[in-house]
This record gives sequence, C-alpha cells and structure tokens, in this order.
Amino acid sequence: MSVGELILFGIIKFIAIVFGWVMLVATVLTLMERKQSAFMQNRVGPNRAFVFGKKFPLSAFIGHLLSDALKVLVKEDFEPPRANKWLHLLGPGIAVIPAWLLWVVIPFGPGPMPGAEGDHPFLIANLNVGVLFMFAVMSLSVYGATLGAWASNSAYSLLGGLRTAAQMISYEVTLGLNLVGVFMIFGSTRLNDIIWGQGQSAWGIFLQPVGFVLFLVASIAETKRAPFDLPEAESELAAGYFTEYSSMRFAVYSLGEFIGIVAVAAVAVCCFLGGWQIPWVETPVDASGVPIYGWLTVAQIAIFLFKMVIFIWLQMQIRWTLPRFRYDQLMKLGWLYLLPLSLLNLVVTAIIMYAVR
Amino acid sequence: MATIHVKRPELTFAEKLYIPEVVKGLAVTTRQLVKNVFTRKDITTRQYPEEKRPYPDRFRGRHRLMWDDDKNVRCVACMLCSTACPANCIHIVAGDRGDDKVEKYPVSFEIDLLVCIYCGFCEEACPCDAIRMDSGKHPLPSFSRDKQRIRKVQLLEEGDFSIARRGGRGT
Amino acid sequence: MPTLKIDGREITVEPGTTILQAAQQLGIEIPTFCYHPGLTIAANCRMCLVDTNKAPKPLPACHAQVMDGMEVTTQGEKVEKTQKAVLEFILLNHPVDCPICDQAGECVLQDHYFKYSAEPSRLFHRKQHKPKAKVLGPDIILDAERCILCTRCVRFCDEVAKSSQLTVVNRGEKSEITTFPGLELDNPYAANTVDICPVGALTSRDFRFRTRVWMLSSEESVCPECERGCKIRVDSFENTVRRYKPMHNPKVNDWWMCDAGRGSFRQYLDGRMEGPTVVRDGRRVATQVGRALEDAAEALQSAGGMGQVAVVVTPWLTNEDAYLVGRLLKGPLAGARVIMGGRAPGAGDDVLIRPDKNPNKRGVSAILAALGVAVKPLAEMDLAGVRSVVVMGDQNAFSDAQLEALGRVERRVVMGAFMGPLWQAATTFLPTRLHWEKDGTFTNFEGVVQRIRRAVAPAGTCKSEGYYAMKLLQAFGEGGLAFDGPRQIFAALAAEVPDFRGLSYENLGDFGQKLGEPPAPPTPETPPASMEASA
Amino acid sequence: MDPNYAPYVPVAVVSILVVGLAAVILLLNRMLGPRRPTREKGIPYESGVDPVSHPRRRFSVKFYMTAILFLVFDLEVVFIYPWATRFKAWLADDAFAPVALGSMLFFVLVLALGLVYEWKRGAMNWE
Amino acid sequence: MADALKKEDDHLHSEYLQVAMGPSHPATHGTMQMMLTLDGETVVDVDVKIGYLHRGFEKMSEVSTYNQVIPYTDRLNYVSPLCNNVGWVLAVEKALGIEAPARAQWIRMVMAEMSRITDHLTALGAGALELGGFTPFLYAIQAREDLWDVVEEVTGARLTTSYTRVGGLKADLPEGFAASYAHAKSEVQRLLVDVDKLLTRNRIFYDRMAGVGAISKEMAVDYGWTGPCLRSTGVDYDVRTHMPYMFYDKVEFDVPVGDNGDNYDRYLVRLEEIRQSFRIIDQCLAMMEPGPVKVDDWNVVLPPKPQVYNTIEGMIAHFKIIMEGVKVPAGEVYGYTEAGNGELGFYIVSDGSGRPWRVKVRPPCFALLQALKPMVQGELLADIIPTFDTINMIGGEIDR
Amino acid sequence: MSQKVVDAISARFPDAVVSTHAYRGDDTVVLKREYLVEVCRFLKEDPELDMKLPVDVCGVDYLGHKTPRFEVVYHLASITKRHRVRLKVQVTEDDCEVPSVISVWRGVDWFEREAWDMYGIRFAGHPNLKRVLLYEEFEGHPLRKDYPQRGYQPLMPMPTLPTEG
Repeated sequence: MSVGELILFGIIKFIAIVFGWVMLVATVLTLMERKQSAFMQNRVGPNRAFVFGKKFPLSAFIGHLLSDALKVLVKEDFEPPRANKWLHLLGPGIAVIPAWLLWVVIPFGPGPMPGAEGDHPFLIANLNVGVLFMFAVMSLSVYGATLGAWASNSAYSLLGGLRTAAQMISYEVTLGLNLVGVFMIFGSTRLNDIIWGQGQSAWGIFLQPVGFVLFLVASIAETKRAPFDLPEAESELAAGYFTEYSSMRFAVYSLGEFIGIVAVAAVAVCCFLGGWQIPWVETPVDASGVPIYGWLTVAQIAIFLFKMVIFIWLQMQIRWTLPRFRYDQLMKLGWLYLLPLSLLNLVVTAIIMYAVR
Repeated sequence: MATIHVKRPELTFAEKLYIPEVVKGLAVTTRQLVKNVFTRKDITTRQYPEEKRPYPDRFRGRHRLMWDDDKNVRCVACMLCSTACPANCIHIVAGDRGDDKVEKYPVSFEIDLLVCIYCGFCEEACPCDAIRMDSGKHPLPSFSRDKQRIRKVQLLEEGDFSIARRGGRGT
Repeated sequence: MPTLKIDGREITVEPGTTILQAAQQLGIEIPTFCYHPGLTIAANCRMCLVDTNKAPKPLPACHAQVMDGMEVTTQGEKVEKTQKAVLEFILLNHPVDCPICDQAGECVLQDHYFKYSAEPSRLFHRKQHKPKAKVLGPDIILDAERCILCTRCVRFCDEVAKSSQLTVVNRGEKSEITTFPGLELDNPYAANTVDICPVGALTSRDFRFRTRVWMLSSEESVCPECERGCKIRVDSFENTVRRYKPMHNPKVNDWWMCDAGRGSFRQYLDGRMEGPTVVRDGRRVATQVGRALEDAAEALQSAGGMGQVAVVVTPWLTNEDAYLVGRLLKGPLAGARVIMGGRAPGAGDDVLIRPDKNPNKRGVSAILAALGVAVKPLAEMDLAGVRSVVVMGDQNAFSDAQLEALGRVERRVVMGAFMGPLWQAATTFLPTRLHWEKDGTFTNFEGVVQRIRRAVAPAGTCKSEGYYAMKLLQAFGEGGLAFDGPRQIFAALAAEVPDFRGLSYENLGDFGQKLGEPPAPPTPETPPASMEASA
Repeated sequence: MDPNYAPYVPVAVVSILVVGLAAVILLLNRMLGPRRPTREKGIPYESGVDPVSHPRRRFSVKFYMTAILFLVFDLEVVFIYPWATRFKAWLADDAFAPVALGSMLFFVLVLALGLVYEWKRGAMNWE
Repeated sequence: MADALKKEDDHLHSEYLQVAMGPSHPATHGTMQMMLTLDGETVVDVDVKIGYLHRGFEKMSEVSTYNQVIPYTDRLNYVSPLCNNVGWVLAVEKALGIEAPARAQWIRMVMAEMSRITDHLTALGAGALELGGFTPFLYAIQAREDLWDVVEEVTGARLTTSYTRVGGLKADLPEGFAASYAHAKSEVQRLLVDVDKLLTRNRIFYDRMAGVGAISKEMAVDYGWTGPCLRSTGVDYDVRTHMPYMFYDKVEFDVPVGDNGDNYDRYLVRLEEIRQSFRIIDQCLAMMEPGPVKVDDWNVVLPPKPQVYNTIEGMIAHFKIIMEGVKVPAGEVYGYTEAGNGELGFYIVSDGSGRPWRVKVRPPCFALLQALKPMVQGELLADIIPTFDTINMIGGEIDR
Repeated sequence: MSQKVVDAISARFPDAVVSTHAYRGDDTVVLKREYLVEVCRFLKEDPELDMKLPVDVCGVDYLGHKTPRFEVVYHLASITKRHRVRLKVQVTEDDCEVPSVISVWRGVDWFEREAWDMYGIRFAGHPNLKRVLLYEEFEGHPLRKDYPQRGYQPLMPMPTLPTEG
C-alpha cells in the first residue's frame, strides 16, 4: 500500500473505531455504570433527563448522555490561579491521548492468519510488537494523572498524584509479566496472531488461568477502579488527583479512564477470551490464509464486543462490591504477591511447555 | 443478661486469597442486580413527583388552621403556639373581632416555614384545636424567602371543621 | 405580745396582727384573692382559709387576728381540701376564656388553681352566663363572667380614688360588678382596678389584645410624667414598650399610679430621631455621632466667649446626666447663661398627681446648685447677644416668642429624641435616649432618689445627654472625666454633691432613698435564692 | 514502503489525530464555557479552609523508592518479551530448548533475588 | 518529632505535608477538622478541631422550658434521636422525682432500642462507605430507612422525632405498630445478612479494620470512653446493665464485648448489638400492657385535649404548663442513659423555675473523639477514615 | 451513686471536704480547691473505689444565686464497683482557676477545655488550654450568665447593633 492509502485508511479506521465504538462505549459506560450500580444497590439510577422532555424508549438514556456531554462542554473552563497553567491543561490531555492511541493495535475482527500476507481490515496498525506498543503507550497515562496532580498545587491532588504514580507503575510490571505466558504459548506479541492461536488450541483463560486472574487484578489496578481506587479515594482524598479539575478537563480525565477500562477489556478479550473467536466455529480462510469475510465476520465482531461487555461488566461489578485497599496493602499486594506470582506463573508455564513440547 | 465476646473470624487460607469472598460478594450484588433488572422487586427508590409516599397519620407536615362553624378562622390568637414554639417561627397579631361569641381573632397569622422545625409543639399547645400539622403535606421549596412565610389565608385553605368545641367559651 | 406557731414555726407579733401578716413575716405563703394590703379587708373569697387550734372551722387568715398560743396549719389535708373546694367553687362559673383573656399569665386564679388544686373538673352542667366585654369607663372593660367577686375594685374606688363608682348588684351566682347608674368608671386612677383585679374581669382597653403578658420583659423604672415619680414597671415586647404598671413603693406611691402617667408611654413611641443630623450648606444631613459632637464643640468655641453661649438644661435629665452636664457648665462652659427648661405646670390633686410635670427637677436643681451653676427659670430666658445655644430635651415649654428667638441664634445645638420643632431649629442635632433607654436615678419632689433602668435597647445611635456632656468635656480638654456606666457616675456624684452623700446604687434598695436621710445598709442586687438541694 | 515500517504510518496519523482531538475538545470547552473567576473559587481545595502548607515541597522519600523499584523491574521485564515470543520456536529445536529454558530460569532467578533483596532491605515497607 | 528528620546538615530530608482534613471533607460527616501532618502516607501528627456545628444547645436550654428542650435533643445525636429524647426526659423526671407510667417506659425502651439500631446501622454502613464499599453502605441505609418508616409512624417524623415528654410520651403507639415493626425487622435482618456477606469475612475489609485504630482497655477507660467503643476493648460496661434504668433489668439481653479494641471489634460489637436490640424490643413488646402513657399529674403533663377545650380547669393547667413550663424543684441531678455511642448524660441544675438554670450534656462522642489522636498517630492516612468512622463521631452531639 | 465514696473521701481527707449532700440519689462532695488533685488521684487509685472512668467535667455559673459564683463539677464513675460520685469545687470570679486533673485522667482534656471555653475557668496545669468549641478569636465566655444576649464577635459579620454609650 502506498503511504497515501495508509494515511487514508488510518484516518477512516481511526474514526470508525474511536468514534464509532470507543467513544460511544466510554460515554455509554459512564451512564451504564451508574445504572448498574443503582440496580445493585436497589436504586433506579439516572432516569430523569429526557430528550426535549419527550418520553420514548431509551429516552432517559439518551437524555442523560446528551446532557452529560453538553454540560461538560458549556461549563466554566476553570483553571486554578495558583496552578501551573500549561501542566494543568496538559494533564488531562496526556491522560486521554494514550487511551485513544492504544486502540491502533487492537483487532476487532478476523485478520489474516499468522504468517499470511494481507491487510487486516479491523485493525489500524498491524504492528509486530503490538502488545509491546500498547504497554509503552499505556505507561504514558500515568504522566497525565501525576502532572495534573502536581500542577494543581493542592495537597489533596498531590497525594492523589503520588498514589497514582506509585500504584500504576507497581501494577504495570505485573500486567506486563502476566501476558508473557500468553506470548510464550502463542509465540507472538501480535494480538491477531494470539487470537488465531487461541482458535487453534484453546482460549488463554484455560491455558493461563492464574495469568488471567492476575491480569484481571492488575488491570483493575491500572484503571484505578475499586478496590484499587486509591488515587481518587473519595473518602480520603476528596477526589484525588483531579480534585482541582472541572468541566471538560475533568471530563477528559474520566473519559481517559473509561476508555482505559474498555481498552483493558479489549486486551483481556484478545489474550484470554479468544478475541473474536466463536467457540466451535471455524473461521473460513482462503488459500493464502486471509479470512473470507461474510456474515460470520459480523457475528465475530459482535461476539468480540460482547466479550468485552462481559469483561467490563465484571470489572464494574467488582468495583461496586468491594471496599478498597490501603496504600501499603496495595503496594504489598503488587510487589510481594502479584509480582512473585506472575514470575512463578512464567516459570511454571515455561517448564510445562518444555515438558510437553 | 450476660456478656458475650464477639468472635473475630479466623480467615481460612482460601479467604486469605481474597477470591472466595470476592465471589461471594459478587454473588450478592449480582443477585440484586439481576433481581432488580428483571423484577424491580427490591427497588426502594420512589419516583417522587409522580409517585408519592403515603405519609402516616401522625406525620407532622405543613400547618393548617381549622375553621369554626362559619368557616372563619378558629384561632383566637391566644399565642400559646408562638410561646411553645422553640424556634419562634409563629407571628400573630391579635385583634378585636367585635363579635359576641369570640372577642379575639388573629389579624395576621404568619408561620415562617424556613424557621419552623416541625416539632409539633404548636398543635400540642393549641387550646382551641385551631392549628394542626396533619395536612399530610411536606413543606415545599420555593424561590424566595417570602414565599416561605405562609399567612392566614394559605393556612386556612387546608383547613377543616373541627369536632372539638371552641375554646374560649365555656358551656 | 401574742406568740403563735405557724406550721410548727414560732413567732411573736404585735397584737392585732392577722394570721396572714404573721405568716408573711415568716415567709409562709397563704393564697389570697380578695386581700390587698392597700385596701380594707373583705375576707369574701375564702381562699386564705387556714386551720387553727382556736376554732373548729378553718379561719380566713387575712381577717383572723392572732391569739396567744395559736397553732396555725397552712398545709395539710384539711386546708388543702378547703382550698380545692374554694377553687372548684370559684371556677364553677368561670368561662373557658384563658385564650382570649388578657390576664392569662399574670392571673392569680391561674396561679392558685395550678398550685393548690390542679384537679380535673367535675362539672357537667351549663355555666352561668353574664355580660361580656362590657365597657365600664374610658379605659376599662368588664367581663362579668370572669369576675370572682373579690370586690377589690369596689374597695379601691371607695378608699383610694374616693370616687365610689363601682358596686356589686344581684345576689348569689347572679352577682356582678357594675357602675352605679349614670356613672362611669372614669376617675383618674381607674386603671388601677385592672391591676388589682386578680382575674381578667377588668381589663384595660388600651392594652387589650396587644401582647400576651408572659411574653413581656419587664424592668423597674420611674414614671416621668410628674414630679411624684411613681415607681413603675416598664413592660416591653420586641423592644417596644407596651405598658406601664405601678409598683409598690411606700415612700412614693404605695401601689398606685394615675391613668395619665400610665398611658403616657404612647407619646414616646413614634417620631424618634435615631441618628444625629447637622446642617451643612443650608441642607440637613445625617452624620455620625463623632462628627456631630465635633460640630457641637466647634459651635460652642466659635461663640467667642461663654457670655455669648446659652444652655437650656432640662429637668428630664437623670441625676447622673445632670452631674455630667453640671461639670460641663461649671468647667469649659463656665459663664454661659443656663436656663432650666421643662414642661409647663399642670393640674395636681391630693392623691398622687403633682402640678409639676417633670420627673427630676429637684435632682437637677440640687446638683447644679451644688456645683455652683446659676440657673434661671425658663420664663426668664434671654437670648439677646447669644451666638450659640445648647438645648437639651424635647419637653421644654418654650413660648412661640422664645422659639423664634431661639431660631435667630447663630448656632443651635439640640439634644433631643424626637423629630419636633426643636429638631427643625437645630443646626446640630444629637439624638438622646428616652428615660426607658437609660440607666440612672431620678429624684422626686420629696427627694426620694429612685433607680430607673433600661427597659429596651436604645434606638439607633442615641446616647444620653450625659454622654454628650462627657464627650464635650473631653473635647474641651478635660479628659479625666471618663466613666464606665452610670454606677460610676453616681459614685462620683455622691462624692461631690452634699445632698447625695453616702448614696450608692447598692443602698438605694427597692424603694429608693430619701435625700438627707441616713442611707440604709446596702442590699444585694438580687436576693440569693437557694439552689442547694434539700429533698 | 518498507513493510516493517508501513504499519507505523497509521500510528503516526492516529497520533496526530488524537492530539488534535484532545486539543479540540479542551479548546471547545474554553470557547463555550463562561469564565467567572473569583477569589474563593481560586483557592485550592483543602476541606473548606485556606491551605495550610505549600504542597510543592519535598515529599516523602518512599515514593521515590517505588519509582526506582519500578524502573528496575520494568526494564527487566522488557528483556523477557523478546525471549517469550521466540520461546515456542526454540522449543522446537531440541538442542536449544534446555538452553532457552535454563537461561530464562536464571534470569527470573536473578529477578527474584533482586526482589528478595529489596524486600529484605525494607524498601517494601510502606507502613 | 518533626525535628528528628530535619537535621541542619541533612539536605536530603523529606518535608512534612500539612493537610487540613475537614471541616468540609467527604470523610468528616459531622463537621470537624483534622489538621494532619503527613510524612508521605504516614500520619505524624493530628490536631482535632471541633466546634463547627456548635449551636449553643446548653445556652438555648437555659431559656427554654424543659419540654422545649426535647426538639433540641433530637439534634444531638441525629442518627439516634430517640435515645436522646429518652435520656433527656429521664433526667428531668429524675429531677422532678417522678416516674413515667409503665407503658410509657416500655415504649421508650422500644423506641430507644430502635434508635440504637439505626445508629449502629449508620455506623456500620458509613464504615463500609469510608472504605469505598458503597453497596453495603446503601444496604445499611436502606435498613435504617425501613426502621425510620416505623419511627415515623409512631412519632410523626423520621429524624426530628421529639417523641417523649416530661412525664410520659407524646402519644401511645399507633394501631398496627406490631405489624409494621415486624416487617421492618425482617427487612433489616435480610439486609444485614447481605452486609455481613459483603464485609465481615472479606479480607480487604478485614485487613483494613483489624488491628487498625486499636486502643487498650486502660487507655479507653482513661479517656472516658463508654458504649460500644469501650466494650470493643473488652471492658464490660453498659449503663443498661450496670445501672438499669426503665425496665432494662426485666429484659434478657447480652452485652457484646470485644478483645482488641480495634476497628474490627467495634464493627463486630455494633453488629451484635443490633441483634441484641431486636431481642430487647421483642421482649418489650411482649411484656408491655395497655395503660396510660402519661403521668396523672397536671403539674407535669398537659391535660387531655377534651379537658382543655371544655373545662376551665384543664385550660388553666394547659396554659400554665405552656407559659411557664414544668416547674422542677431546685436541685441538681445527673441523669444518664446508654445512647447509641455510649453514656449520654444530662446534668441539670434547676433553680425551681420552669426553665433549667444549667444543662450540661455529656456527649459520649466527646470522650471518644479526643482519643483519636493517639489512635491514628503513626498509622497511615487511610487508617484515619475507618477509625474516625467506627468511633462514630456525631457532630451534633460533640458540638451541641 | 454511692454514699461509700463520700464516706471514704471524708475519712481520708477530712480537711478537704467543704460539704456533702445527696439529692435524688446523686452523692455530691464539695471539695476545697487545693485538695482536688489529691482526692481525684485517691479516688482513681484506691482499689476499693477504683473510679477509673472520668464521666464529665463542667462549669456552672451561679450568678446571683450563690457565692462564690462558679462551680466546677466532676462526675466520676467506677466500672468495676458500679458506683458514682459528683465532686464540686467552688471558684470565685476573681480567682477563676482550679488545678487540672489531666494528670489523673487523660479523658478530662477536652472537658476542661470546654469549661474554659464556656466559663473562662482556668485549669492550672492543663497542657493545651485552648478553646475547643468556639474559635480562638471569640471574645468572652458565652455560658456565663452575664454574657450579653446580643453582642458583637470578631469574624462574625453582624448588622449594626446599638452599643453602650
């Protein structure tokens, strides 16, 4: 493909994926989380904003989505006078940019088989270091929170920022290590390859059960959700690192957070839940290994999204069920339990692979 | 009567691994989620303006002034309510009615609902069954302080005939 | 000297003393309705029945005289039973009127019923009806149903007011109080019948339905309407004076006061000036007290010698104010013409009302005289050649000519409380406090010095004349005269003025102190009531 | 275009797009929203009182320790990645398989020793 | 202590961060301030400041009649207002030397215990909330609401109950009380099971609570602790059993005590006390008999309304009590009861008039909160929150 | 409350007791100021009395009713022996100071601060005698009976109020 085509397809795919899916999911999530938690807690949740006061199916949902979005747009773009102006603005920006960026390596649907030539239609950039790129981008988001916190010039923000930094970097190691088992088994860091591999053998969750649990834990910690929501622990730090944020700046932070949740769910689906694979259904491929697209592809994309929703649901359910850790417990859990366990998982996987080779 | 020591549970190894308890907790919340999504049986939220909670008979709501036989104000401005009021929210100006049956009546009767603490002492203190708090209506918000000072006319709108005989006039 | 025992406590009293008086000496309370110490004894209410060993039946304590060896029981089953019976009888035909009765709260019947009976009613029959809201006189309304026929009012008219306008007609349960045909209860002391009525039968038309009495806050003071200086109670509610009530002072007014004095408070309720004004460039503007005082001081200094300054002092000053004013007149203003203002004389009688209608003429005159300030009467006021004048008080009976002369003076400093002609005339106006906003003392015509107390918070930024005098003294460089409250001023006054020697707020007591008499030993302000548990 | 670099073109494109997008929504808010700063609004949140101490001071050294710990481990984890992707292929080679496994085990052992060392040194005492 | 790390020549020291937690902070429900000095996450020092909710209860009481104080007591410990109502009237009745009729006392016990349950439910739920568990919090609050429905049926208000009167009660229990109580009880117990499942054996919760905010027996007593918090340290002290008032000596119940005096024990003690309170209520309901709920003395209670409307005797008594209040003989008494947080005492000095000369409230929280400093010093920032919660600081009660 | 405690104090410190009384079952001992700490320590440490629980400390203003004007009231209880006692110390207005018993019970800390706050009674030896319920800038001691009903306080914006001339 020519450079022009690459750019064109990049833009089209980006718009399709990011706007058609990611932003939609993240926005709906903000509402769905409130709804879900409400029903768990015997409440009804948001149900008052209608579209122009009209009631029709889902009108309350759409009303809330619209009003939420509009509200943050027209609120005062507030900048604390004592804050560091540019860093204060940069914080939310840096927080959301990686969240968008890491979608370039996530395959939504079937692409060419490993080793086969051809373009992946459901993937923006078919990088051979896909997951590595993802981690690289992901680690950037810690800067967003920390910079914003420091720039706010508030004690609470600072404490939240420090906690964010400490927590995210601590769990990043585990997060990375837990995928290593999957890479070992499937011999690639390309998510497309891993998904194909899972279709051929078994889903990652069965091959790496411990890895999956550890990944789940670490991913919740990475997305700063309860029981790992220390950076914004509202009963301790009011709102943690974004205490001094409001309007769109705040919304961008939480957007980044929600996109992060979706992204982590996508990675989990790719690595452990078989990606777009439907159990017991073979993906038809042509001779060169490129899938033959048809109605099955639509079903596969749908199942991919469905798996993500399930994973997101699980994350949410956990978030609204558990109390949160204390700082030292969190760090201990990360360094003294999860890290050694993932190392052990790695070793055991290697030995088993060696034994059964 | 005895003293019992509360037993601190010894966490089992499995519980120390977090997972069983997390699953148990998830089971509880998921149960509620499913139940509420499909049956709404446990939902306690009331959709307020459309769906109103029935107040019990004894509920102390907004005040009302009762009527005498001619639908006039029953109150004789004895000021016991404003005396008993711990918040000093009742302001009465008494006047001469020039009437043979009751000489005295409230020229103005104002209750400042923002000051009122709804303790019910005024209805308890009223010797004529003139003020009551059993309207079954809670105080409503408004956009000005002045609207929260409710006056005789408003208080009488909620009124009713009282079965008690008029105070201030012996048999 | 008979010796008797009341409730086991022994006392020896003068022969002819009643049991009630003896009990009072012991501090034992016996309930009464018809008994009033200022009136003759009727003994018709039977509330004061006590049990004695000298009679088979209970005796009325107000009437029965003590006997030697008498043993009186004021408590116990028998007396309680009698008291309950009396109260039940009195309440039989009493209407259920407390909500509309002005007396509720200071009603003796309420107090006694609650204290001595508190039993539910046993009555099932209809009550006797009598006229309600019957107008007896210009200020008196009778509710015959509430009357308990104690005849205090009848006796008062006969004995104190000497006008015999009231009587009891009919018999038995139909009895009621009324005026003699063709007469009205219109004697100048008629409103005292309202005070002594133990229930709400006689009520004041003036006070009717205005305020519930239990909400009033009261301060003892002195009626300023004439030089008698009756001891009164100023009742106020929400910082507004609602009524005067006479108080017992054997040295001045016994228990009574005249209707004119009683109703006089109304004239002071409206038209108050609450802040100082000055005239600047021909326009009257509001200002601050400090600025107005500077203005006043400047006016006095600009006169060019005290010969061209005239000062009208008023007999409405308290002794304390008069002392400070006197210091001012004696010091920086020495040489100024000093005129004694005040109201014009009016009618008097031989009961209480005095012709001179100023409260403190004697005190002010005595103090100024003692300080060596020569004072001319108002009639001799001569403002010729005067460039600055200070007028104190609103109650000065200036003739029209005098007012006109006043208006011609170049600088006119007025200390007054009201927006009257004097305020119109003032180039510098300093608002003053009314007598019920001041703490201090008045001296009546007989020389009885009595306390007046602040009953309501002063309006606006009003200060007393004494305060202005003190500030002016300081402005003239006599800074040493700084007092903190009237108590200190009175102490200084007592030290300097011979008539007042030895007096202090402590030894004025409840009834005041007559000038020239040896002061009584000091009594504490409030008698200590025991809060130590005993039961 | 070199196929190795070709996938990075969309990455670059997307990078520009997301930066632009972030800038746009933040600026959009700046244009649409009102600006009414007040003194009270400008005070950093500190539970309703004026802040007592300046937050930009030297905070506890423990946080730096965590950062250093992370650096060490994250770097080492990066070394495992290439190995992991090749491991499966190496296993096919019987001769090299034990070496592949052994080298990784040794590497992990060193990592674990490092962790234990840190732990014993008290770097993991956060209380 | 602060200087230990700040040596002159040490250029690598870290600095302490001073943070004001409160008065307007999510954790300080009930306004107060903790001025924290932090070394990273560790609390070096804490200075507790209260008074943000001071309304002058004691001063207001001095110008109110004894009955007029009752609405003020609602606002002392506002999660268990009935305990305060009962405590106040018991103290006044002690000063008067009278005793309310048996039925009134039984009902007071029922209502006080119900209030205690709401108090503990609030503390438990808020404890979960402080640790980020919003769901158990709402379950507990929902249970509390169910009880408040019953309270509202009885008293006419959920929170500002003002139910008791000197010499009795405002009114008897309404018709159908037993049924609505039984319903509420089953609801509460059902929800408590869920709360229990979500929290008690969950290791995250366990680790956050156990061993945190511990205080020794001796220290707790020395600080004047009472109530569930004192019992959690292992001291068996409950006013209801030590100095039985009303009919607490006639009902069977157990006093739960803990061993360690830490947050987890306080949690467990409260959980158990809820069960015991239900036991007490059940017994009270079984044992109470019909009868008057006010003493038969018009010097103390208002006459019945028909008497007021129709007879002058009733009218006068009514007027006297409203105008002047219940006259309490001169003297001083200290009346104390077991409220939700411990011993709630009212020290009343009367001068014989209808208004108290001096009222001193001995709020249980006051003693509890002053021990906060030694409890959290040296612990982590996050530990303040559950500790602060389990001592169940109530601003209305501390500041009065 | 218990007569036993009163007897024990009277027996041990005959000089310290000004008076005793019992009213409605509350036993009260009025102590001389200088003996307060000693008596308190005795009460706490004597195994027979064992009054380890400091229940309450408060001031009372008896303006116009009693002299001396102030009283500091201590309520003490024993958990093990189940008895209580009320100690009172009388203080004059001019010498408004009592020794602090914080050395005996730490729990009286805030109670003493409150009494200082509300009545201006100083507790000698209290390490941190600051206002507790009111703010530092507050003037006067509000529970004193002569505290003006309407007065100006620093930091409190109030409408113009008439001031004494």
